[in-house]
Amino acid sequence: MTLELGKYTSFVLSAYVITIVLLALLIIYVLWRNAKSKALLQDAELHKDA
Amino acid sequence: MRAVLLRDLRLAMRVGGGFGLAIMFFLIVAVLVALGVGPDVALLSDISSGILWVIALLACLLSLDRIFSLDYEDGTLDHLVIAPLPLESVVLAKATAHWLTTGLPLGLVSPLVGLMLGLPAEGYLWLVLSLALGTPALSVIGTFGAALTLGLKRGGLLLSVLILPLYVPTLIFGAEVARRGSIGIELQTPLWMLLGLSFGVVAILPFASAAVLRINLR
Amino acid sequence: MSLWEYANPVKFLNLSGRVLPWVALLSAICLVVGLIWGFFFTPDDYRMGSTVKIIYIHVPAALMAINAWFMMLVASLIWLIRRHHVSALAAKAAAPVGLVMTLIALITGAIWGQPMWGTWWAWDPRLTSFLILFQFYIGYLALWKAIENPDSAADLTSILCIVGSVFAVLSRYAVNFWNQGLHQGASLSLDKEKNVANEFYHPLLFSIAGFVFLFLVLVLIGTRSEIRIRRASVIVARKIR
Amino acid sequence: MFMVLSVQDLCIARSGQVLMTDVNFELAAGQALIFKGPNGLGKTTFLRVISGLQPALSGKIHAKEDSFAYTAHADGVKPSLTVAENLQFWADIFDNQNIDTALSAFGLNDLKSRFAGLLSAGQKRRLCLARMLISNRPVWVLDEPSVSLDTASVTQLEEVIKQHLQNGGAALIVTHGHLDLGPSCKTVNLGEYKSNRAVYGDGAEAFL
Repeated sequence: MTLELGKYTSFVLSAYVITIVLLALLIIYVLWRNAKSKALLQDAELHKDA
Repeated sequence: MRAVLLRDLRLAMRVGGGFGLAIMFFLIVAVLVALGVGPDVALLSDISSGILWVIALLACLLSLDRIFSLDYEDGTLDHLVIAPLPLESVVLAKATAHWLTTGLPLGLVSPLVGLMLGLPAEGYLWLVLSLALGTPALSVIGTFGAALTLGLKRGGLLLSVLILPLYVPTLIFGAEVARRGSIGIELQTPLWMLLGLSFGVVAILPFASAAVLRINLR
Repeated sequence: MSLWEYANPVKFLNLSGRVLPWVALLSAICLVVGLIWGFFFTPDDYRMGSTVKIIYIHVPAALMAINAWFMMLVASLIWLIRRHHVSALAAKAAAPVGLVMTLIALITGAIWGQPMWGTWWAWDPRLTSFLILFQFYIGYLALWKAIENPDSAADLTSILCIVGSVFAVLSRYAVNFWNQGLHQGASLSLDKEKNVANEFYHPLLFSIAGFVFLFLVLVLIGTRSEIRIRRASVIVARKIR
Repeated sequence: MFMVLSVQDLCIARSGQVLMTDVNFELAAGQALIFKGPNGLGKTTFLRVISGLQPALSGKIHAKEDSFAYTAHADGVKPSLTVAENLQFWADIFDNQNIDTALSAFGLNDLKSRFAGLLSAGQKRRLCLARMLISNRPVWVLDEPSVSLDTASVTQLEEVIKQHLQNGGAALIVTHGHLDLGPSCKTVNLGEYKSNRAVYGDGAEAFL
């Protein structure tokens, strides 16, 4: 089925693009925070015995 | 409970300038709105009831962070917690004191400001009534917000961010009563909703505020 | 071995570690299937043309925005009653996800409504209630950031969440009353019940499942990071005394 | 000797930090305890826990309901109210009508109509202590009561506390200065209760 979006193409595409961008930002934020927490914990565990 | 209320009122009279502050704010912002929107009375009169409600709401919001912070800093709040009376009644007394120094005077002065904004004639009664019924809920919700942001550094800003969404139902129903009153159409439903909301909030929220105070004083 | 046993943060870390990859995979599959199927293989709606394709992101996002707050409400109640740290931290982790879901629902709703209503923002009661929900999320996150002591932060945000939920529901009806809906919803109602012809319906199910699993994955990762941060601060605090 | 207060293996924490563990003592009517200890040990938190302002981590405090009157570092005095109004407010709260005895006990009679904001630190402290008398509660919990008091006022304070002990009251006092309250007063060094182990049940414990 050929993809033919008619006159609303710009709306549909913009909606999808914005959603994907926002979701991507959210996922990046969550993963970044996850990595930061891992580093923080390792650092604390390291000094625990020192 | 009565003692807390009387003392707070006396304090408000001596230090906070009592309800003069709220009325001044109400007047000044109304003038600013008129200056901003322009002198076209027809336009002004349409939006006057809604605008008056928003200004009254902001006036309540501004004086919220003083409710607990003074007593918190000088240690009175600790003594009040130990005092024999329940914390809920202290919270209610504080909310009533706030209402008497902001909500009520605003309601009484609003016709004057309504005149300035070209509020239609039959709108005055309903404006005062809706404010008188709605502002207690604003004070009690505000007290809840003040308790939440007790002891926080920039509590004032956070207070408005927390409280504004909670103000939405009261604002909608209150402004709706005032608006319908000003154009003279039937307003039973928003009036009952506003009443129910105010009574519900005044009855239940102080318990949440007291719980929050106990946590914050821990 | 009751469910509460997983409320212990350390056990939760191990369990969520094992479950996480699978849920992530599931979410990816559902999302891809749902969106691709919905985007490429469904016909245009006779009235709305291709904008109907937006439902595959708007409806799931709107659903998740509301259910995220509901999940935070349940987590807050669990924290206040049974004092389980994991549920308080799960509520904290769910908030940003809920916030973004509300944002997506708002933006896609506005874009979708534009052709029908002719303006970008038409104060439609449903969209307005999402705007208010957005403010609730902002307030909730702001309170979490403002308080240092983690335990009292959890208590205060839980109480805010409970009180906020009551007012969110009140606002929902107040907004409905305030404006009986400028334009009737499209053939599809934005709320939970979906009266949609079924060839639209199946891909929608997939994308909803995809969003739900995505929400789960993000909350699990978020909770794990919160637990690690708390654990690090406790170790540091215990050591320097 | 009727026990006014008994504390069993009390553990105290401040924002997730365990300060003291296994604190045990008893207080009989007419007795006073003076607590000494290094700064930062958590003496103030200790008094707040005893007087019920703050929950203890674990352990039990046996005392009659509403039997504590607590005086903190902060005086809790409203500057824009006069001395009499300040005391009258607390008299209404504790519904005990005569504020004159409290005023005369701390020599505040001639300052009655002066705004509390104009008082010196010492006078404010005496006004705050006058609240103790008004609350007519058996157990006084005093946190550094003699701070910013001159020698005359300290003797005045000692007099009032001894009087309170005679008619069956009790007192817990944290002070760095010296207060001689006669025979029925013992000194306790809180330093020995300094916590050396983590206590199960405190919030942070679950994360380890």
